[in-house]
Amino acid sequence: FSQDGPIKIGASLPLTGSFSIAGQKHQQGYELCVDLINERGGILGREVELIVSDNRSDPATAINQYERFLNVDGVEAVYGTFSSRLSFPVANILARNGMVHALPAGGALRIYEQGHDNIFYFQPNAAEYVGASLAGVVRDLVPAEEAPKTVAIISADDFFANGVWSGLMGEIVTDPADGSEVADLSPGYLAELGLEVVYSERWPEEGFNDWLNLANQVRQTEPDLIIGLTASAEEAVQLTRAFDTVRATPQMVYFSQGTQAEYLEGTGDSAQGVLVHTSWHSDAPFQSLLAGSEFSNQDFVGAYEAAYGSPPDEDSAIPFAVCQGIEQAMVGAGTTDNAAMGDWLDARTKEDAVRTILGRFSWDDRGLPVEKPFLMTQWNDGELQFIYPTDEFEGVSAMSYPKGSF
Amino acid sequence: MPELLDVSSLTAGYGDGPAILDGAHLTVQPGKVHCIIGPNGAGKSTLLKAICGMLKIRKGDVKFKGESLKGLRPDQILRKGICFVPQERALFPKMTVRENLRMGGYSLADKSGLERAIDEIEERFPILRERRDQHAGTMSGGQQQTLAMARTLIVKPDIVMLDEPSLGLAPKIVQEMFDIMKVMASEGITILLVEQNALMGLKNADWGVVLDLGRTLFEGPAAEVMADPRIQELYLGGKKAA
Amino acid sequence: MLEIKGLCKYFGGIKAVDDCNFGVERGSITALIGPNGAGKTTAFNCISRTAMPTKGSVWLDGERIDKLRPHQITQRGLSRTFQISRNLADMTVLENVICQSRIGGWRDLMKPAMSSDEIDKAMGILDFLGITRIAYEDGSNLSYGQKKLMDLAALLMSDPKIILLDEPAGGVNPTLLEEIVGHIRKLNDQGLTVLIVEHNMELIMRLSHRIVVMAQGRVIANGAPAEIRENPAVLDAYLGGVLEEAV
Amino acid sequence: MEQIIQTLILGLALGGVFALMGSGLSLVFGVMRIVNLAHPSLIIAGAYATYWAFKLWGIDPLVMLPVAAIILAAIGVLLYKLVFEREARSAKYSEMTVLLTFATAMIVEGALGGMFTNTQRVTSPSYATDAIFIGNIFIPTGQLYAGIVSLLIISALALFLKYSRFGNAIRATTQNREAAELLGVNVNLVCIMSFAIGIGLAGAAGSLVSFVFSFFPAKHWEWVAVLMSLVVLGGMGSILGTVIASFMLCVVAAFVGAYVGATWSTMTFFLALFLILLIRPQGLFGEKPELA
Amino acid sequence: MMSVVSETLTGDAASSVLEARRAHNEKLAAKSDKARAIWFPIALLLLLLALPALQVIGNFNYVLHLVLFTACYVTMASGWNILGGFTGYISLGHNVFFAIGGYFAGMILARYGISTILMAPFAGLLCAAVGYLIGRVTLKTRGPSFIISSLALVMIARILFDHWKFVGGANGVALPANDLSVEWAKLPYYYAFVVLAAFSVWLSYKIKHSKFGLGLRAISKDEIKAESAGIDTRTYKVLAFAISGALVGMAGAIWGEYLTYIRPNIFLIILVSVNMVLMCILGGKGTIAGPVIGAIMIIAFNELFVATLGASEINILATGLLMVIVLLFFPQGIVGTLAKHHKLPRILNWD
Ligand SMILES: Nc1ncnc2c1ncn2[C@@H]1O[C@H](COP(=O)(O)OP(=O)(O)OP(=O)(O)O)[C@@H](O)[C@H]1O
Ligand SMILES: Nc1ncnc2c1ncn2[C@@H]1O[C@H](COP(=O)(O)OP(=O)(O)OP(=O)(O)O)[C@@H](O)[C@H]1O
Ligand SMILES: [Mg+2]
Ligand SMILES: [Mg+2]
Repeated sequence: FSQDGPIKIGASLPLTGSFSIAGQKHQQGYELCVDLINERGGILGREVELIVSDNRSDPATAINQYERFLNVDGVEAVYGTFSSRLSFPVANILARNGMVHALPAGGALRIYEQGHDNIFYFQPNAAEYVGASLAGVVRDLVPAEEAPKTVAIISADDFFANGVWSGLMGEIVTDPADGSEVADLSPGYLAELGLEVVYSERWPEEGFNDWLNLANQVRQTEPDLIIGLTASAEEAVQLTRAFDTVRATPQMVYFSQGTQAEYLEGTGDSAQGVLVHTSWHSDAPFQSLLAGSEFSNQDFVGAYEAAYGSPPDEDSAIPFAVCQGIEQAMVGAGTTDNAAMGDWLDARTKEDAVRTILGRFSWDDRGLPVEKPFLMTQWNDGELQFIYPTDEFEGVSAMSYPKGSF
Repeated sequence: MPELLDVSSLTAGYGDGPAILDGAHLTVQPGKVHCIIGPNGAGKSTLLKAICGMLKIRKGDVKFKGESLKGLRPDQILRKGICFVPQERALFPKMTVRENLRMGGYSLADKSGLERAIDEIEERFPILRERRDQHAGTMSGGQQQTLAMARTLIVKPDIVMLDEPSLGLAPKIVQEMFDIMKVMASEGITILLVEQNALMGLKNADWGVVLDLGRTLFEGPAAEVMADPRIQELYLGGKKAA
Repeated sequence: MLEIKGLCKYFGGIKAVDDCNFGVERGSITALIGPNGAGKTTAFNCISRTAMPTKGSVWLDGERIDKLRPHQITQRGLSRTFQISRNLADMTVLENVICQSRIGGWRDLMKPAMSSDEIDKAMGILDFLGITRIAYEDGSNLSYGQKKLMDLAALLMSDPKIILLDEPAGGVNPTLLEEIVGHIRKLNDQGLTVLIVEHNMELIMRLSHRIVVMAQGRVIANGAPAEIRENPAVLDAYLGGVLEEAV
Repeated sequence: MEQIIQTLILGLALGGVFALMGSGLSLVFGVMRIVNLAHPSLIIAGAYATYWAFKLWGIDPLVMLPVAAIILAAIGVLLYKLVFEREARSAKYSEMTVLLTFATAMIVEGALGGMFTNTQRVTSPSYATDAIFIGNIFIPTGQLYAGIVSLLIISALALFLKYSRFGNAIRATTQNREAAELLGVNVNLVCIMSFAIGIGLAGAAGSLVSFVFSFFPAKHWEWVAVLMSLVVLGGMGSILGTVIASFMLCVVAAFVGAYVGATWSTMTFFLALFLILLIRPQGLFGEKPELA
Repeated sequence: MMSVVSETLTGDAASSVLEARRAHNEKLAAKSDKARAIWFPIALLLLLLALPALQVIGNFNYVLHLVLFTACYVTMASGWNILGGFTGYISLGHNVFFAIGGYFAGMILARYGISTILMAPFAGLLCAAVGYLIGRVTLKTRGPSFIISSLALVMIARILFDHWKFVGGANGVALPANDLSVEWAKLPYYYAFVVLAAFSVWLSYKIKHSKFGLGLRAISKDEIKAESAGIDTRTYKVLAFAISGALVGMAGAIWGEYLTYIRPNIFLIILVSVNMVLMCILGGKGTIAGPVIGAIMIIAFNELFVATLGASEINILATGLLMVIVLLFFPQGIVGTLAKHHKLPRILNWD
């Protein structure tokens, strides 16, 4: 590795293709962070140069590009890519090359169960544990006598959504390669809450159009709680509109996607009362470290708005945190040697954590964060309010309940 | 007598391939039946295609009523009064017989006359009335030929160019076809036909042209062409010469 | 040799071929004539199975062939030409001709596309038909008559037992026609059976041993040329007054 | 029973929209032998036009429909001039155009993506999420209006093609370009016009789609195969066939979705396509191929 | 009126035209006779076989990756060419074989640890069998209907694989990586793909110059004529389908292990089949060198784009534009169009 000149860092992102929206926001997150670091004097006294290339949401291209970063561009570190499906193969390549793999997105438990020790997940937890926040909301925020009794759960057949489903329904996660058990999640969050599943259905990842039919099926079972695990905010829009059309009247609605501004635009008033989990919220008062100085979540929101003219969402915040993590690892290890960086990250504890705008991170052996719950938000009066957990910080809004009609 | 159509030292070919026609010439007089004969691949069809604008003229010129036709599109040439029935029966296979006839009158300004003209034609060729709603592509070979011929009668052009009109027709119909041509000629329509049924063609024509290797070799009154022993031997099956 | 029994082909309401019966004797030249739309081409299509007969059966050498697929019929020695010539564009005339093949079995498949024997044979046929000069021409860039000749050449390539010719003379120059007639005769002498559809009466009368006359899908007469010439039904339906002139 | 009727209604409602989306495709194939794989991407272009008109000026999608049709028709003319005109005389036209339209689809997608990003959009006129309730059974108004409008457009078009002089010229040109030219048809003009009509239909369909489905530039890949199945099932080039196939398949898909599983409802289209190829390769209303 | 004999039938006029004609024909004949440059592909192959020696002096994984990737697509495009180029049936669904090969060999690797390189021939056989069955149905249709049926095939395969729990459904299966060190880890796949690519080029050559190939070409022009010329069109085309499927399947088998991950979304996306088609069209459909040149060009083009423009929607736009331009100006592909104008460099004439 060359020790002078800028520190090159590569990131292959799905800037086009099915993940392009998230991919582009990730690029903004990385770029903003690198710019801010450079403004503050770089890392280890060296400028940082970010190389982003487009993998078109295609795994082969993603591999190719990380290969190129390492062989041709001579990068000293990499940032992870977006989504589980791209991260799976990328994880292998990076492990083989001994690179620290900081993932912004890739919630599938199986990625971490493969035994790579260079991998670090920069979100609250694997998809399988997302349901915990919903369970918390039902347990803590809804009066026992009004609590929902029945639930309809519908889901996209998507990596992340399937993971959430497994947790909620208490499935055994197996590795299809050899049929071995990865995790046993039974009885599942829904069973723990004593909810009766009156309807469950999955729709295919691509080409599904029959939303009204699906919504009608749900309506017929008259569930108190509707859980919609969509693959994208857009599917959440479709579902919401369909529920509106069929005049469904649940007490509570939870979607796995839908924090984005696009969701509100597509649904308008129907969004009222919809719960969505998130890794990040602009109101969360996290204090973090950037280039050695304190940098709060609010600073991030401000910097982002100044740079791009619109408020950020989690798809930009998470990569920002990844970038912070790599920076702190380099500084902490005092070198850009990836083995040392990996050791440093491994050594983090709850007290001596990596500090990012998503909060503090330390990891277990698998590379999953320790004790980090997801946040729960709710659309209220056209605003995404942060409602759970209630005990961690100030500024938590009250949940509106029940939802009633769309 | 003024020349209606004058083809002089014409060179033409397909795409950028070799010149198929190489110095062909032809003069056409109004109200007469002209018959072009020649062996297969001589360039007869190519000549007609060049005249009607389907092929680019490389050298030489085609003058119609003293006006050059060079560079005009087929539909423009048609409107000037030259109508062409190619050898590969230019029908619309998936349209009905009647629609095909109606398309025959596409270029007519006078729409009211169209239905009348079609009726007249159906009168003349009963099979077309009978098969009015059949798709043209499913008609028998001869029926298609009949339809293609009949369709030109709608336009009433100055010149009709027919590429082997007798092809695939039963003897009875062939005779009828030539009779119709004579009637047309007597109505002042000039006819230019290519025939492999050469004797029959020449017998019914006023003027004969022999084309070979892309050039005009003989031109003269049909009877004289027919009588020439060399032509008989080379192009007419040589029966009488032998 | 070839036997057509009760053959019918209906297109909706149109009875193109309607209960048609006739046979072709081995070694004969049989002509099939009839007015336009009589059903001759359709009968050919049914025999070579490019069309599915509605009813009836076709027998070749005692074997029923109307359930076979077209290539199987060709491989049994029955080949045909099309009234409107079909040719393979982007392939040379030589390839067009050599394509007409009788492949023995699997192993033949991997043999070279054109062996020199085949090329010699094909060139011989092209030469005979006077179209050697277009041997390397694209099969679709031919004049009408040349296409007909190419079809004929292809037919001869596969050494058939019986050939069905649909208007082989249409559009062919009279001089050349004489030669083709001569050649068909010669092949016939060597034992090739021929079934021919033609409107050129003079040629038919000269060439054929037997004439089958169709009209409106039915066989209306069947006999030696001399008989047919006298048959008033035929005269009326088909020849009009042209007969005397033609013969 | 109630549920069966409800499912039927939902199937039919969706069928109406697909009918218009498919019929433009069918038309362009029927008259021009172009398998326009770019059709769905142009539908999306139409949807974007409608979306922006709605968002910026609050113009109702149904009002915007003719405008979108005209805009897209103009784009169609441009496309034809730039891309398809050169190839129109080639013998391999039909096959070539599959690839050309495929490429066009990518260009349209890329251009739309560049202009409007890949964010999913949808217009929300009030009727889009409304429904007429009859007892417990509902008819979604958005899809109801879309279906009615699409059937009106399709019928008008079918009549025009069948009976007008120009319609005849279009069909004639498709079947035998040279012959049409020899009969005095300005074939180039005819081609441009019919292409414009076909693409105009995509624009119209786009307006309807804008409030029925959400869309983004790459969405068209999802539709291509579905629309193509409709067209093949109906018989290539038969507009009536396409319309009937859309209603049929959408109803079947709705029942499959309701009683078998949502995952399998999209499968309906493709399985139907295979079944039809197996037993009736020419589709419902197509012409039988020459060789059985 | 006098008989106007404008020109007598002297030999001169006739023979000069004949002469021109003959010259033209000879030119055409020369085209097919021109000694083809077999040495070139062989030299290329040898060069590629020696290339990994570079690893001794440094890490050239990226170069190896590109060659390997290209070889994978050469295999697939050549395979596709047998159906699409020779037989004229444009299939947009050939990635189904890619998936079947990948899953078959991949699952065997995951469960029994047998390398996909060893299983590739069997994956090929499986794909041939599947191709045979599918071909029996879809090859009944022709032209556009066939293209669409092939699209539908992908969609069906996609839905089936997405819901097949045994192979991990839409989430896919992670495969074990081999335990060679970084420098040598790619080598098995590299050689496998280079050999496979060479094999498919050789096979297309063999087929093209056989009776079978002639039959396929006849089918692509006029099926009815071919059938009545005695060619068993149904068997021929189904066979072509099976063979081309087998080649693509073999590529898929190894590809899965190379990626260490199989998932429907890797194999069954339209981009994969489009690439195959585009490569053949760009290089020259129905030629031997075409798919090779096409594959090299498309992959080089992709790399160039990613490297220079970074990325954006411009990628898609540019690919589309490239495709249009090629189709309009090289309708028969680079090899085909150059050959037609007699400008094909000898080293590219492999036919
Ligand atoms: N589309 C074409 N492209 C290239 N060459 C062609 C094409 N059509 C015909 N030719 C060539 O042009 C020459 C003349 O063809 P043309 O059709 O004019 O002959 P013809 O005199 O009409 O013959 P026939 O009596 O057989 O119809 C032939 O040698 C043929 O090979
Ligand atoms: N596909 C079809 N659909 C409907 N009618 C058809 C079809 N094919 C042929 N016909 C009709 O069947 C009849 C017989 O046609 P056929 O082609 O066999 O006649 P032919 O005896 O060969 O006549 P010609 O001497 O004119 O070639 C004709 O009336 C024709 O219109
Ligand atoms: Mg001719
Ligand atoms: Mg006939």
